[in-house]
Amino acid sequence: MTAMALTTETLRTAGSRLAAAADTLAPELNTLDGQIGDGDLGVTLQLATGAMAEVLLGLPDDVGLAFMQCAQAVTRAASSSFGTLLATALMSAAKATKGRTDVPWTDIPALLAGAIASIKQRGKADLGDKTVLDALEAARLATDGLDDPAAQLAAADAAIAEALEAFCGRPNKVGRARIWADRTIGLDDPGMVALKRIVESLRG
Amino acid sequence: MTAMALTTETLRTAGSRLAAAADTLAPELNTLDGQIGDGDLGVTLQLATGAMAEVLLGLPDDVGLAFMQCAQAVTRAASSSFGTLLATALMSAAKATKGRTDVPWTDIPALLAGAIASIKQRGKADLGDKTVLDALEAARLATDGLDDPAAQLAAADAAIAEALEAFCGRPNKVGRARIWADRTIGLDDPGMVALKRIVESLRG
Amino acid sequence: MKKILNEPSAYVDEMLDGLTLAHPEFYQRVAKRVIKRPDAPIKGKVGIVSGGGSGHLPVFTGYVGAGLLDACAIGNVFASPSVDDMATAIRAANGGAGVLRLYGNYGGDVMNFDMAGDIAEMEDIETTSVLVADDVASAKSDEREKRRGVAGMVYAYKIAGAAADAGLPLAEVTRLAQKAADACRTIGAGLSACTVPQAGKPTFSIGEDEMEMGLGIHGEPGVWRGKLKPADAIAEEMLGHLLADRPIRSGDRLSVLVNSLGATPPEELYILYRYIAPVLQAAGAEIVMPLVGRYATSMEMAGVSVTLCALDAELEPLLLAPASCAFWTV
Amino acid sequence: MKKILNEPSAYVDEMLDGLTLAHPEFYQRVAKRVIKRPDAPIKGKVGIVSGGGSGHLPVFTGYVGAGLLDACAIGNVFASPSVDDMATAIRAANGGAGVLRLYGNYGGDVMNFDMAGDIAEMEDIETTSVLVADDVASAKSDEREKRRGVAGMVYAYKIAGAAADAGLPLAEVTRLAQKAADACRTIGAGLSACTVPQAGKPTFSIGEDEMEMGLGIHGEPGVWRGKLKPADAIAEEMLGHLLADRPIRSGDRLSVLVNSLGATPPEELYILYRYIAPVLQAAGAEIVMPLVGRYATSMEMAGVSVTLCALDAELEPLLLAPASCAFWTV
Ligand SMILES: Nc1ncnc2c1ncn2[C@@H]1O[C@H](COP(=O)(O)OP(=O)(O)O)[C@@H](O)[C@H]1O
Ligand SMILES: Nc1ncnc2c1ncn2[C@@H]1O[C@H](COP(=O)(O)OP(=O)(O)O)[C@@H](O)[C@H]1O
Ligand SMILES: [Mg+2]
Ligand SMILES: [Mg+2]
Ligand SMILES: [Mg+2]
Ligand SMILES: [Mg+2]
Repeated sequence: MTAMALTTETLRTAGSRLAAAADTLAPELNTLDGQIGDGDLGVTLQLATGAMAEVLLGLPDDVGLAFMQCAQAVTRAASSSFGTLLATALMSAAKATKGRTDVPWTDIPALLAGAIASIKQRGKADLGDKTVLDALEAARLATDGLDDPAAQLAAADAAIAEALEAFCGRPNKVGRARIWADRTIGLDDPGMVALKRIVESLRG
Repeated sequence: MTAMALTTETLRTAGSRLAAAADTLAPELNTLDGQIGDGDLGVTLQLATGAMAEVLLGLPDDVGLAFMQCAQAVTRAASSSFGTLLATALMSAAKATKGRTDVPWTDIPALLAGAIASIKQRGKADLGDKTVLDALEAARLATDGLDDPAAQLAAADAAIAEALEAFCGRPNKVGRARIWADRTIGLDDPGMVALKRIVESLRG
Repeated sequence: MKKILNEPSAYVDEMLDGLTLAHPEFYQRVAKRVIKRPDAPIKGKVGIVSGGGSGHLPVFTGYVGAGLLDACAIGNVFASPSVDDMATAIRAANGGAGVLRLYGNYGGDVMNFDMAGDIAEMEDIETTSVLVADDVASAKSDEREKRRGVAGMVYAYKIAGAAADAGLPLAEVTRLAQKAADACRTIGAGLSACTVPQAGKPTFSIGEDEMEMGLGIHGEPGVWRGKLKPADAIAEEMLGHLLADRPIRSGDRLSVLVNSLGATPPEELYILYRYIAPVLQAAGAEIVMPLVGRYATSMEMAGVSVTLCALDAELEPLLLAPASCAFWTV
Repeated sequence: MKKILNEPSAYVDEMLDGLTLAHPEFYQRVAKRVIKRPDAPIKGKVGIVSGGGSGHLPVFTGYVGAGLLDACAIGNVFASPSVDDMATAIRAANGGAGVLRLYGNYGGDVMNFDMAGDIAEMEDIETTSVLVADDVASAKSDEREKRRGVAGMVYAYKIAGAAADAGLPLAEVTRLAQKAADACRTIGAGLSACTVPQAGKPTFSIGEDEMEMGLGIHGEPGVWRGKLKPADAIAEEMLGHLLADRPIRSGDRLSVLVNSLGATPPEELYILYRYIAPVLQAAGAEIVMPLVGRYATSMEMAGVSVTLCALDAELEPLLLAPASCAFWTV
């Protein structure tokens, strides 16, 4: 993660780290999701990262096309909300980086902004609804102005932790959990926790 | 029952006695049938005698036609084996007495013999299978040679009691009870008991 | 008792009310417990009647329809119809060319239908009778005539119905119905019991992880009861019983019916069919018009039956001929 | 878990194996989890695709057929199909005249089908989408768009399929599908739960004498849970909910679907229909093509749903037009 810019190689490293971590992360995420949803979030993460892992070696140098192949791998494997939203984020990154082989680290907040916008549209959710969106937004704000990947990951990690704390006492407003909104007060949103674990895994 | 011969009036008296007795007899017969069959024998007797009761007043003087109307009433109302066999017996009596308004009491054993033959054919059972047939056969033998209805009923009653005792320790060989033949050893056949109760009711 | 009903004693009559209200184009009430095709009796066509206890829809009444039954007498749940209703059904089916009584081999039904036949005879209606006795679990093959009639009934109805539709005379329709009945072998397997409304409690009890191989459609006891097996093992054993009774000959043309006894969903039937079809094909049979669904049931009983019907050049076109009722269109 | 299956993880794939083996004339596998009509894509005809979780047969895949769906993507039991399979289904249905995505309103399905639509768009396939949201128990009438999609789906499939068959362009097929979806109101009532194979235990538990009014086809909670009522009281309350949402206007022509959620036998459905039909007629409606049976299910769940579909001069002929799949022939 000390390269000068985000390249396809960055995606390979990140992808294999996530795939390696997924089995360890899954039980916690399944349990969290089971309390308010259908308990498949850990499985979804395993399926998504496993499918990505299979395409990593063959990814093209065009970062945009590489993101696109990752997105397609996820759509094949993971059909629960989190998988679809992950694929949506990857597709938005694909559109934003198409034709480039090097993406400067300072572009990360903009890529996150693009992902947030696409996910909002896809999932018809807003910031504040206590979803993975709120964790992404925290990461976007925290990485703004930073140009080193390690610093960005550290800042995102801390910011998501704060967001989790801030949202814990509030109700979930979208997804499966919506129906039981009141029962979600005092519980962390599983998707936000998933993003925290992803960032932690990428930090290594 | 002290008339000179069996007439339609005899059928009316007998029919209404049975209808009156059926509700009292039903529980015992249901319970007996429930031990080895489907527990509907008492209900069947109620349905059959109830349906006969409705046609009694309008019965024609032709004893054969009167028997036939009784048989048809039973076929309308009672579709369990005992009902069908009762209707079969009544139909055989109908055929034997058609065109007559007076049937001498000495014809009773022959009528019983006719009923036994028809039931055998209808139900594909034999004497000795521990069914209502064995009770009818006992009654046929006992009434042979007698020409007074009261004496005939008394003799039939005693003979059926003996038959019940003789068959109690043997297994049922036809009907629903056949599948559980061994479980029927030591139990009275419900259909034989039903005939005993019918004779008792006719004796008054 | 977990059923949607009003008075248990009204179950059958209210069911028939709904059936005839919903599908007047198929079912017409002739008497409280007798249903006929609206166009029956059809002049010059052999009539086909059936009958039996309620609780098996589409069997028996559901199969009244073009190319199938002309009329049907309906009993209480799992009980024989009355002789009187059977006679009424025969009359309703009689278009002057005689009537075939085609039904399952149950003692009460047989006595009553025989008696109804006698009554019809007194009225100068010519009748014949064919009993369906296809349940291989209910008697050994040297006592085939003692077997219970189960889902094979559907093939007998279809083939006899097509024969009558084709204008064949009573003797021919009867011969073909008998041939169809003889061509069928069925075995059932149950996972749960069902409840006769007027009894109010299940007909038998079975453990949470148990199944019963060979059980009848009224819950009659089967070959063994034990731990629930995987689908492929169940299918393998069922086929074993069927093929022991009538082995496959190379070149055989078979129809297969994978039937739900009620609660078992089509998903599970297809899982079974997936195993069954290749086994039959590997043994040299060609499968003709496979049927997968609910064709002969026991209300909410969970379980399945598998029927093999061995066809020949005479039976196959009759099976494939058009027919329609509210439950089945060919 | 009392089900006939092999590995729970193989449930869906083995079910599809069996389905396509049994009915190759209706269903062809395009991918592991994508089924199409053998003759799809049909050049110049608007394609109709659907998709959703397994465990609801005939919904969704079962309705692939002439005059119905062109292709369908299949998810695990009660789970959304993948975006990839949905995109494959869209391609398989695309005969050059565009493709309508017609499916039930569930969050995951909506996100995935939207994304599949984006993919199709990148491939220059024109698509539209119509969501079926007919379950009146799942949201008030001022939030109709939030309602879950249940058995009303069947009417939307039938009507959209007939519109596409008639050669209408995508915009028209889409408008008519939306009109059909809007014309439907459904309410369910459950008596027992069902078991998702991979979960291995029932989705919820309910007392031996209890029912749940308004429950969804995945066992989503309903309006109330309480003691099981008589059939007529259940029917009365269900109609009450439906008619409160859309009162009957004199001269209305309605189709009614009395649907079993799985284990509930047709006998009970007819008992309900017997109550429902006269009530609708007394209120001034004429009943058109009543449907009674298993059209949208939840495996072995006991329970029913009632759907009313309000027809007009445009929808009625489309509902009555011929169609066929392995589960339904019109
Ligand atoms: N519409 C949505 N918009 C944004 N995030 C969502 C949405 N729906 C679900 N999520 C996120 O996904 C997480 C659940 O993912 P997952 O278990 O895959 O969903 P499901 O199994 O309900 O389809 C939630 O905790 C939430 O963070
Ligand atoms: N085939 C038969 N032949 C002679 N008697 C029979 C036959 N079947 C039954 N029975 C008599 O009828 C009695 C049972 O009558 P019922 O309860 O009406 O039968 P089911 O309910 O089994 O149809 C038996 O106890 C026996 O006496
Ligand atoms: Mg989840
Ligand atoms: Mg999920
Ligand atoms: Mg009995
Ligand atoms: Mg009986």
